[in-house]
Amino acid sequence: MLLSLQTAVVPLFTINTEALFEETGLPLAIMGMFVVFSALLILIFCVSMLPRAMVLLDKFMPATPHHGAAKPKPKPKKKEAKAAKAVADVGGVSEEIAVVIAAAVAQVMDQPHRIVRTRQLTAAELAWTLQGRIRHHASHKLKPQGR
Amino acid sequence: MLLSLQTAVVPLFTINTEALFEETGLPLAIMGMFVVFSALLILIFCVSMLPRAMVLLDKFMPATPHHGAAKPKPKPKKKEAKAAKAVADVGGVSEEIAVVIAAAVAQVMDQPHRIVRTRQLTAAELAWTLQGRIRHHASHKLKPQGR
Amino acid sequence: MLLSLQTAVVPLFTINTEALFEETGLPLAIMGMFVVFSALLILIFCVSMLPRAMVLLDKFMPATPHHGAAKPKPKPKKKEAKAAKAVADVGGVSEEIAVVIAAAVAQVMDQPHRIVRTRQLTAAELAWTLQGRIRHHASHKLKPQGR
Amino acid sequence: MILSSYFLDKLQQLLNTTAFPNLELGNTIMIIIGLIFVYLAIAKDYEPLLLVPIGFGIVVGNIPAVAGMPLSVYDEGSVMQYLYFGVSKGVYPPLIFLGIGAMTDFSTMLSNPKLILLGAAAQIGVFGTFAGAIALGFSPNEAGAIGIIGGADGPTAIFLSAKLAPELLGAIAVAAYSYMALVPVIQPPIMKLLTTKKERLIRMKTSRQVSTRERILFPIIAFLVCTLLAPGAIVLIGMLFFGNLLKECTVTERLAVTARTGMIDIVTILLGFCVGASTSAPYFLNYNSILIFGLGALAFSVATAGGLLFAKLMNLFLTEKINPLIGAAGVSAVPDAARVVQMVGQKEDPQNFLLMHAMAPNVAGVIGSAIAAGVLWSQLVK
Amino acid sequence: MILSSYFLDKLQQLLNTTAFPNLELGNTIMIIIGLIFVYLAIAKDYEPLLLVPIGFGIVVGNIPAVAGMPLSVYDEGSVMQYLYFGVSKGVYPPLIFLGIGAMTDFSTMLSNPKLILLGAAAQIGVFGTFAGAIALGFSPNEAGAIGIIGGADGPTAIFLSAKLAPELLGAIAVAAYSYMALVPVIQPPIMKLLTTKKERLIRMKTSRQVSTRERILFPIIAFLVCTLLAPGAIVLIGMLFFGNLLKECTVTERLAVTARTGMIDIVTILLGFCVGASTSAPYFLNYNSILIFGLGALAFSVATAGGLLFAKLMNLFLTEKINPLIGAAGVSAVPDAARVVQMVGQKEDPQNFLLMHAMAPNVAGVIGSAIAAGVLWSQLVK
Amino acid sequence: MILSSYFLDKLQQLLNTTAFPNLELGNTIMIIIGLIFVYLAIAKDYEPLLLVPIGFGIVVGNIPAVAGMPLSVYDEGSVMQYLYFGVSKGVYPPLIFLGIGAMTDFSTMLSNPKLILLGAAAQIGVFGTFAGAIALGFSPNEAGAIGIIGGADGPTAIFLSAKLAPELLGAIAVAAYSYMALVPVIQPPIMKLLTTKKERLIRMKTSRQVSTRERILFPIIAFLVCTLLAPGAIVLIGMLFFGNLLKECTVTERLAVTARTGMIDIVTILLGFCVGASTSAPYFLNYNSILIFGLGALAFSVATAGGLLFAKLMNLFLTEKINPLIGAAGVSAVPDAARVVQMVGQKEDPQNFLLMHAMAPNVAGVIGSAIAAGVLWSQLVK
Ligand code: NA
Ligand code: NA
Ligand code: NA
Repeated sequence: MLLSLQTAVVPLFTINTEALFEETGLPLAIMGMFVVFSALLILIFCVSMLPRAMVLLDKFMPATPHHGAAKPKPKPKKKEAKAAKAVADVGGVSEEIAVVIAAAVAQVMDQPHRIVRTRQLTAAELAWTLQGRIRHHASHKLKPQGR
Repeated sequence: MLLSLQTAVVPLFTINTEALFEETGLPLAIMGMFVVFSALLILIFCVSMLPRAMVLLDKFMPATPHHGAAKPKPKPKKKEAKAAKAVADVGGVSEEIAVVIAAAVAQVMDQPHRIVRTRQLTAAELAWTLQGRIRHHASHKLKPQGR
Repeated sequence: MLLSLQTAVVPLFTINTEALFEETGLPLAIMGMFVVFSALLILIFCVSMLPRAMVLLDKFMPATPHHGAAKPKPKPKKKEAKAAKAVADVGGVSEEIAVVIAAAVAQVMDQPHRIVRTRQLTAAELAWTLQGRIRHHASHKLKPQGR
Repeated sequence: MILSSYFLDKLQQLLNTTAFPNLELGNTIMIIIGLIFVYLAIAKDYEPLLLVPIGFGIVVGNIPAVAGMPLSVYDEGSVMQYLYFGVSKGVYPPLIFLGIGAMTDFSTMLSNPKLILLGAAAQIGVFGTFAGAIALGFSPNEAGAIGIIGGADGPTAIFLSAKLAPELLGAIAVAAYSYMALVPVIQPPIMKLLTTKKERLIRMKTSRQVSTRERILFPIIAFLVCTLLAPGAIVLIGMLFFGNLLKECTVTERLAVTARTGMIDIVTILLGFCVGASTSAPYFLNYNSILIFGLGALAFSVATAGGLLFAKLMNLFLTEKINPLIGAAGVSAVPDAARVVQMVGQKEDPQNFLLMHAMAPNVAGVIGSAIAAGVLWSQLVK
Repeated sequence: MILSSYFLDKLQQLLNTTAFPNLELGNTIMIIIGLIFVYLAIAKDYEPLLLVPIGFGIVVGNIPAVAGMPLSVYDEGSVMQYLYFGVSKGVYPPLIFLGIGAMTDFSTMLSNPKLILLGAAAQIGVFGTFAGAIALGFSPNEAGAIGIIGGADGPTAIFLSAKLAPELLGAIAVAAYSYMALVPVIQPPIMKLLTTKKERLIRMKTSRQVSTRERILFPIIAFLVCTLLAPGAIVLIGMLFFGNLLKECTVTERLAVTARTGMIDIVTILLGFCVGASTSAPYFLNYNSILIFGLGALAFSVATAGGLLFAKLMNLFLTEKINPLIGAAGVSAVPDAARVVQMVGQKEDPQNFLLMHAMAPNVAGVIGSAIAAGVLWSQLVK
Repeated sequence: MILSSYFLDKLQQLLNTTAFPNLELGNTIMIIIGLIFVYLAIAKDYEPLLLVPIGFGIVVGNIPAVAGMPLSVYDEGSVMQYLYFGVSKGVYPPLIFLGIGAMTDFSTMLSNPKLILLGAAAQIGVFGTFAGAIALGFSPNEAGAIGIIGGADGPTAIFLSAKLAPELLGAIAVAAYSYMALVPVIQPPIMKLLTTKKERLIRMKTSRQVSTRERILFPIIAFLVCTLLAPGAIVLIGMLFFGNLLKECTVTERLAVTARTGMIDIVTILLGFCVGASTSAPYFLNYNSILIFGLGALAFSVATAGGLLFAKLMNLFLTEKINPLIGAAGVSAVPDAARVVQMVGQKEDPQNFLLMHAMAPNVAGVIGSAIAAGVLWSQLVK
């Protein structure tokens, strides 16, 4: 079946209805839509159940703060304490910088200002498996000279 | 032709003049210099024409600020306005940090100080395709708790 | 030799003592421990010698500050000098930021505060081979407009 | 006399070392197309992270080859072929999905799960185009690869065409990315045509907070559901939810950061450049490519309409109506389609913030088209 | 009638496209194991950077394959196989060692070199397990690969099993990483059993400052010593000390930073995910894997005991006693083993800071097991 | 008796597992050379980002091989060979050029285009050395690879020798990088010899501002000009200007940042290390290497002189004289050659800032030698 205006003219494109009704034509298309809808419907069901599952989960396994996030940090000293407070959830910015920024904020603004998007700065800074050690050393060791 | 002091001594190196005058010898070397000079001369011509082309271009297609750079940001509020001014072209530093730094600057220095090299901090921070959304969310959504 | 309780029961595992005494059994294990200990003993010896070697080395080849670290920077001007002082060993943070942070610190704190952990910020920022040039340009060139 | 003929000879030989003797009209056309891509990316800000690499890649890929030198992505042993390996074997797309997973926030989808259906409905664009391509005489494999353009998802399209119809990869990838970039141009008229003003004014309720635990569980559950039903999608879906788990699980932050910055950037640069460079005129400028671009336009339109109309259908049953505009975001094209929804909605009511709601069908559309790709692949691969 | 049978037929066909018909008990078990890994990583913070990728990889690797589709790490031409290439050819482990070198500070080891011996003593775990595996009937090559679990060093274990016994790689890698994650569970009882309270109370003197020059010279000297004696260790040891030189030499900071951030992150993601995905039930769930897990537990215990007892042996000759607890850190498992030492020590005396001292045998253990791997490889490879 | 002979036997066997029996004088010499490289990099700050990896690589590559173990870059299936793949197939150099493009600022060149000629003139170093190598009996292909040392551009040298003379790659790469590092030693005497004090005192006018648009257009125009005339340079030049476009086009900043940080760092580490490791004494220590080092010294001197003298030639026609010293920067060796110009100029007049002006021929030299490499490759490859 050709979509031609005149027999002499080469048609711009031809419609091949036979192939359309073969197994790999419309039936596959319909089956595909069916699978996509099935999968996403089941997903909707699961996601809808999530809040209820959470209620159950919270009952039997209360959410405790994660190790990584909740490791108690050494108490900040005297005067800087207030500045440090505002920085408490900075996540991992090297403390000195955090203190500096927080102090600057404390100077300039009237109400405490929460710095929320600084985590990225440190991801690169903390060494992988040794992070615990580095953090420890920083407080105990004298800075290596000559570097 | 040998560069030898004595016939009995093995020469340190031999000069092969024949190979030098073959197609892949001096002729290729000269041709190479010719191509390098031609290419760079044409490049010089093009570069010299650039300023004039720019004049034409500016006439028919005036330089508008680019989308990415010029997306109008929500107006800064009252008091912070001046500080924000100094930060206008920060590029992409998370706004909170920019405000803090700018405020600190405003405190300390008498004339406005332009912070010019802070862009890198954010390139890593802004999520690829979702950047628009994150920026939006930051102002609308409550922070997710427990993170 | 089988570790079986009864001949009818399939043994949980069998101990093959023959293989154990072949070349690739216990002899290899002993040899392995021997090599590990030898290598690390020699390493201990070398490491123990290091401090003495250092004394010799310092005598004949005194440790000079490295080029990269010690390149004399252009003298900071008048008023900013004090702020810049505190930043002297920042390592490579773009100078503007360093000045800003240092200035903020100077405002807020009574004694000079040394910023020690900012190096990472710049590693990404300084262009590889062109770093020298960029540093130079920063002081000489007008900022490119429209960026 | 002899000298002058010698020099003429040399000059001829010199000219033969340049690209000019082999420069054909097709190459010139493609170079201009590449430059237009770069222009659109820079001046109009259309998906610049993809159009700049692809556009420059098109220019590079159409500098005519020198006989005997392995330069193009199709030449055995050329550097470009090694870099193209990640495209031709389908390795880059899953890595990009890893990064996308590590930057995608599924919260809005979790807080309003029924919007996921819009992402399913938009896949009519995939299967409709597939049927259309079959009808136009493409082989089933080729039709599958062409249909996936309707998924509006570059990496998925590249992945599936690498598996089903490598010879069409260049055209399909360029079509998919072009139309993704043109979403702000293609979608608004369809959106206005198929919705009433009243519908466009519907405001949606802000959605509930989603807890950390839910966000950690979601990628795992979603992965199991999707791949048990459509195991062909395992590589794309697996990487997507792996990346998302890295992001949400709070203890692998540094891996998630690298996945969504350095890693995805490197792969994006190489993928875009290689896809562009594969559009060498002799391979690209042919009747099939024109058909593919036509079908691609159809695919985007059908997908947009599918999402919109399904939203209207859902409204027949819902008491709390949804704004049908957000159905258009079901085509994926994250996040441009969602931005277009916001834009069109704000034109009617400047105080109507649809972006956040549109993100739900938007990311669901990504999952939907990955599943569609899995189904097509598993049914068509022999 | 015909229609209903047609639909039944279709439904059957549809079901066949899902993963359910091929889902076997083994896969389900492995998926649950994978989820437990992810749970332990997130909830208990056990080596999350490795257990999350491995755990999710296990889940992905056990979604049953579809006949004829190249999906798993074992299928020729699949994306997963290309990513697994870095595991199967042993390319990823040296790159991880490069990053580890670029983040490791050998100062404490340099300031107290005799503690290096503890890292040597702990290798009894490797060679003891090797002998045990031989006795249980494993071939020498397999026994070598199994023994290296006692090195408590994931990359080393993967590297050696890729070279000696690729068919056991999945089990060995998972065992090695599992026990590394479980170090805080496995070690403390052994440590308490083998030491007296008096020994656990020993405080150690703070060690001397190490100069920059020493830290620059160390990686070079250590590399030469180790590889001249055990040239089989050249790739791992070479990369470790190359990374450390980049870190310490003060003039290549930017390379060291990339090696210990972007580069190691990318490799960690891919390595963990691929190792997990290689544990497809048919390859993994067998008698050998159970034996390997049993031998692995033995290996960690023997290594811990070896380090502890050797410390006690050393104390017989030393005037300035060392706390034998730090011997347990000789097993590598950086830095968890050192943290466990600190924890156990602090339980007896809250003011006793052993962590810094424990880092010396800890990093020496890494060098020790790389040498052990080199010896095993060079003796067993034909 | 028997026991003692058994132990002697064991000891002998043990010794055979070490590297000592195979350690030859050549290896020892190369190890010392490698250590000298590391020393120069650290103590003298000579191109440390390259000399540290190369130097340590030389040490690693000269630990003698163990029979039957695939360890070196030349052994089939070794890890080192997989990493070396990027060198031997020429994949790393274009990736480095991508990063260089993303960090190079062509502004000074754009504001004073005539200085580009100095970068062209310095290529006499390439072609002069090529002719010299031909005269010394090297085959044309080898001579081409040797000549490119005169380009003073490591990646270009590696790329071209990988294509034309892989067997000389190690020597050529090491020569190129050595002399690049030694630029502050090689150039000043030549510069003083060939210029008068009066010339060295010439001050140059500060150049005009270059607009963003010009900087965006430049990489596209320059790419077309260079590759249409020398299509063999397409991979290097293409990547260089692609990286520069990413940098300048303002909308792909994140890609440019990754290209000039994480990506180039990873490739630099691997390239340097592998190039070093390929200098195993049996392959490296021979008469050809000595000739190559001699020709390399010649190449750098001729290139320097070429740039200087051409600047003096240009001054004959210019009213606004240029300081001929900046001609020496035409050899590439970015940015060391430009720094040397600054240094030599300042010795005469401490207030004369030539660095910025010297950057123009400096980056033009990179383009020039990439074109030269393209010409040599296209003419010599069969
Ligand atoms: Na989609
Ligand atoms: Na160990
Ligand atoms: Na050059």
